[in-house]
Amino acid sequence: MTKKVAIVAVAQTKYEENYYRQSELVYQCVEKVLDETGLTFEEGKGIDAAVTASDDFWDARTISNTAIGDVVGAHYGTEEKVAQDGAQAAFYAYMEILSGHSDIVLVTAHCKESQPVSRNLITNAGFDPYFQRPLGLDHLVAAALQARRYMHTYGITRGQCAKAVVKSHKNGKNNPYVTKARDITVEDVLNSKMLASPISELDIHPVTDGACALILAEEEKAKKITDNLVWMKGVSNCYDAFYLGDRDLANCDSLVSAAKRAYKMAGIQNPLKEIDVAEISTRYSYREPLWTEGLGFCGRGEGGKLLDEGVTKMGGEIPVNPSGGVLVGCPYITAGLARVAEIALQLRGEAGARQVSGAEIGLAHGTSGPCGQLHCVLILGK
Amino acid sequence: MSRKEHDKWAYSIPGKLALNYIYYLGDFNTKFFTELRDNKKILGVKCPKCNRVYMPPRPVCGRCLSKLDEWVELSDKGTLLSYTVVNYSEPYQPAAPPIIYGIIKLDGADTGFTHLLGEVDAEKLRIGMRVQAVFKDKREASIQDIKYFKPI
Amino acid sequence: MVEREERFIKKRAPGTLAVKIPLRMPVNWPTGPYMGKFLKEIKENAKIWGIKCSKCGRIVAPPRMVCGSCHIVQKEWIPLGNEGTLLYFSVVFQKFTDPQTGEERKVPYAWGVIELDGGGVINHYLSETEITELLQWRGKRVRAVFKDKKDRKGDFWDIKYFTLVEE
Amino acid sequence: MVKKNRNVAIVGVGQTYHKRRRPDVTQVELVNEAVRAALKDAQLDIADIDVVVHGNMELFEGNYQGDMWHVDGDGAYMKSGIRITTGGTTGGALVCATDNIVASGLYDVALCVGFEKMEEGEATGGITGMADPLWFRWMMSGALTGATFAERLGALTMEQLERLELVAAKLRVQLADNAVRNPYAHLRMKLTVDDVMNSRLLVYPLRLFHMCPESSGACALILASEEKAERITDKPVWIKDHVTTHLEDFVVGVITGTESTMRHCARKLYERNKITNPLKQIDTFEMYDPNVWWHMDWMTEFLFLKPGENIEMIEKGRTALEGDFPINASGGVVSTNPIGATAMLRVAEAALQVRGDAGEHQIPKEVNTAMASSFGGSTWTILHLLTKEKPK
Repeated sequence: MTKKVAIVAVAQTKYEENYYRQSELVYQCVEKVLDETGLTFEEGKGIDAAVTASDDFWDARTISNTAIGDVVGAHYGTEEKVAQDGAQAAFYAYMEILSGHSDIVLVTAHCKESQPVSRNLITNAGFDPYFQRPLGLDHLVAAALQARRYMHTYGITRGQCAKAVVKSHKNGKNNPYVTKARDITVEDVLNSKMLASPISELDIHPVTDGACALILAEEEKAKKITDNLVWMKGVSNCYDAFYLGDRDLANCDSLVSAAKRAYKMAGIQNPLKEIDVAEISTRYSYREPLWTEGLGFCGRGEGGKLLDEGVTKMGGEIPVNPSGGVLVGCPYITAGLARVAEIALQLRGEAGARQVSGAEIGLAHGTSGPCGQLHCVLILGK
Repeated sequence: MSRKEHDKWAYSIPGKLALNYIYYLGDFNTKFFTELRDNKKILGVKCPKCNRVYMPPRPVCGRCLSKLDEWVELSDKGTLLSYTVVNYSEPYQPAAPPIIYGIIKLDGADTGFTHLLGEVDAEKLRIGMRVQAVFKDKREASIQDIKYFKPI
Repeated sequence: MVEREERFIKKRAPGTLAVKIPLRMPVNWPTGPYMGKFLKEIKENAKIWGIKCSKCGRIVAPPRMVCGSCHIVQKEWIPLGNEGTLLYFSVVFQKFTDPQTGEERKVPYAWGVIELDGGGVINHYLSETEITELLQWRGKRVRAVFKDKKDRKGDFWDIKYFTLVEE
Repeated sequence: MVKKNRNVAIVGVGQTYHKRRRPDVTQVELVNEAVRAALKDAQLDIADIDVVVHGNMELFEGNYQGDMWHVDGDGAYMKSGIRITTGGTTGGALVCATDNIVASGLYDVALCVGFEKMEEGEATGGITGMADPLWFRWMMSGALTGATFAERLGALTMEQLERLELVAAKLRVQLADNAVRNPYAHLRMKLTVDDVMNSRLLVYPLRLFHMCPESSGACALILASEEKAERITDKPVWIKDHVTTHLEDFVVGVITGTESTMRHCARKLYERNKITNPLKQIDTFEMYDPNVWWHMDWMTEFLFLKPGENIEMIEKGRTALEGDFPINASGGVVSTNPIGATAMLRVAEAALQVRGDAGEHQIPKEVNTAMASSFGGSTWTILHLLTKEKPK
């Protein structure tokens, strides 16, 4: 592959609950990345195309991207919508540039979790209508079943998972986009209201609204925009089986597979050593140890130990979620793209108080589906 | 518009998204659900290529895309692979909380399937415990024709 | 629609089985500052405002944050007045489930595209549903009829409909 | 000017028989039928596929992220994949995305599948859901709208209007004749001008037979890189170019008077591919025509016709199957409309015409270049240009 693609600008909104409309949220980000790069939507002179991530259920709107057309340059412009996690949109935008069809692509993702009265109402519709949906399953139930299976298989404790929550809140305090970070302890997590055992209230990401945008550009054009480039080094994704009992939920084979392919593309042999910082989508606390296993930061079943030993904390060998991550609030859909944006900030050295010093290679991860049925892994480098 | 404008003017209007859906079972699923309704039989399906017996049964093997039609009668007994006690309430749930869900691997199947657990003390639940299906008296060709699984 | 499907199932009975799952998702629609101001002005002052793009001059009601073609943030609020000219209309006869309520929407109903005196174009219901009558309305003056102030809630229905201005 | 990283060809085409109801299968099986047909057409096994691209409209069947469930039908298990949904254009956007994915060099053989099981949801309610919930959603009645024609019709005399209604009916009869020859089409019945003229009024001036049906069906395509394509088939259909033109959310009455996305999109495609006379340089056109009024209207927009030329072309039968510029030899969207698959069916049917494999509805004249359009969202347009000759 000859062509190289870089991230030239990123922007995020605050992650909070508010009364902004979807397009207004997205525009807050679009305005920032356009200002920063000096690009416009004028045909042939700036942004060639937009890839947006949103979902008809979350927006309660058929063809949810019609609502944001005016702010992403859809006025006689090209726009495509990825109806999955935002990391998938970054992945697709990257391929769109490699294809030669576009040189500069705007990527956005948005979601307002505060719009539906309950998030579970939406995720319940994610199950097949014959065998699972009538039983009242939703993402939270599925996550609890996975958490139990995982913790049982490898002897991971709730206390270990709670450490991921505490770490997220601690890191989140350094992130100006986070509004829900608190001083909490492992005991606070363990004593919070049990919703679906073994998952209690603080094990779950809080309700927030938010959007994220970034601009991807091919090498030559990217270099004209900024000197501080973040390159796409390796990308892949992978689907897993759908039914919860089709696989052993204690493992995440599709993540293993997606990560392997992305590492191969980026020329990474030892992720723990070679990757300096990771932002991963952990909607529930048990997912931090589980996903870090899948990503090969440690062996199977060793994710808890990784947290115990502080390998993934700030200053550790591979800080995971210096931004606080999804556990301190980052909505569905936006979550994956925000992970990419955070890694870009880290590699640009613009992450402020949450900066991992000297970060040169970073990993961003996004996931869709009740128990990680689809994982997307992106390796970025300076 | 600034944050001030947001705080001054913006609010929310209660509404809903309401649409009706109807999902046909299809000939394949119809076989499973009518056997369940009429004979209290739980059928799995075997993939001749992957040599796996699937529960829930499915007309196509997701791994090799083979058409599946080799029905296998499964036991109404199985092993619990995972479980959770749900303490929150949503309109789509089949019962008031606490609701216990489990993933159950029926004897004769290679995959687990999700269902409810009943007649069990939440404290006594453990992975690996043996459970058995309890059928409803009045069955309507629905997954809820199995009332729940109870410990043996 | 579901009733129609039920008849279909009966006809195909006993072979055709189906699972019916109605979606009833309560939501809190955010207005944002633009729609919020637009609706509050109707609620409190019975006044329709639009927003004008400072570059292309296009006036939009209900307002948007950004002009889609010029891509600049909109700032200039324009009073549009409560009367205007009916440009086109549409009469709906087909029954269907209203996704806003889950109930069947009452038909026939008519809505129009109205160019308000202040320059903007707005869509709303019309008080008349007879096509022959409405064909006479086209190009004529129409005015907004508001709900009584005490009944206004800050939503679409604060304007009841537009009706012909009697000459 | 677009310089594609590498050439991409359609090497497999699959579709289901489209019907109002398919209670005999679930969504997964429906998707699988098309996937299976495409694999068979390409003589490939699912193991040969590197990446799966999935699309439909979530609120038509009420499944949140249905690609998770459909893994069992589309074969994405342990493969890469993505899900693209853009309303009516979904099928077209899927082909664009899949073309980009293969052209990128990251994946060699890709499968895309679009489907809709319209019988499981409510089309009109579902489409109404695309409007602003705080305003236009209270008025919108799905795709059943008369306002868009009203402007054009407003300027007409009663006499002209009567002629137009007659031409609309004639066009519908012509498309029905095509659909009868397409075994996969949904509405396969001979119609007469009287049938159309006397059908039920939906939204003035739109009548029942002017409008597309609600279908259940799926379509799948397999795309491959140049190297692989030439090994897989001796009849690759090359995707020479595609253009997507969107427009912001419509406010009826505001955007009228500006250039249509159809014209804008076509202009861009023609400029990029040196097409100066579309009627001569393109052999057939598969148009996404949700109703015959738009079909007539958009002919002018897409093909840069002179005023009245569209009517004349239809009256003279030039767009019929045997005509010199056949449009919708498949019967078009007014005959078949499983929304998430509809736009992909346009590309699929155009590809079959280029291959010469359309069977009974194969155009008698030679087809070297075909164009396919997608329509959706707030008047969005996608155009695909397919060729028999490998692009340089």
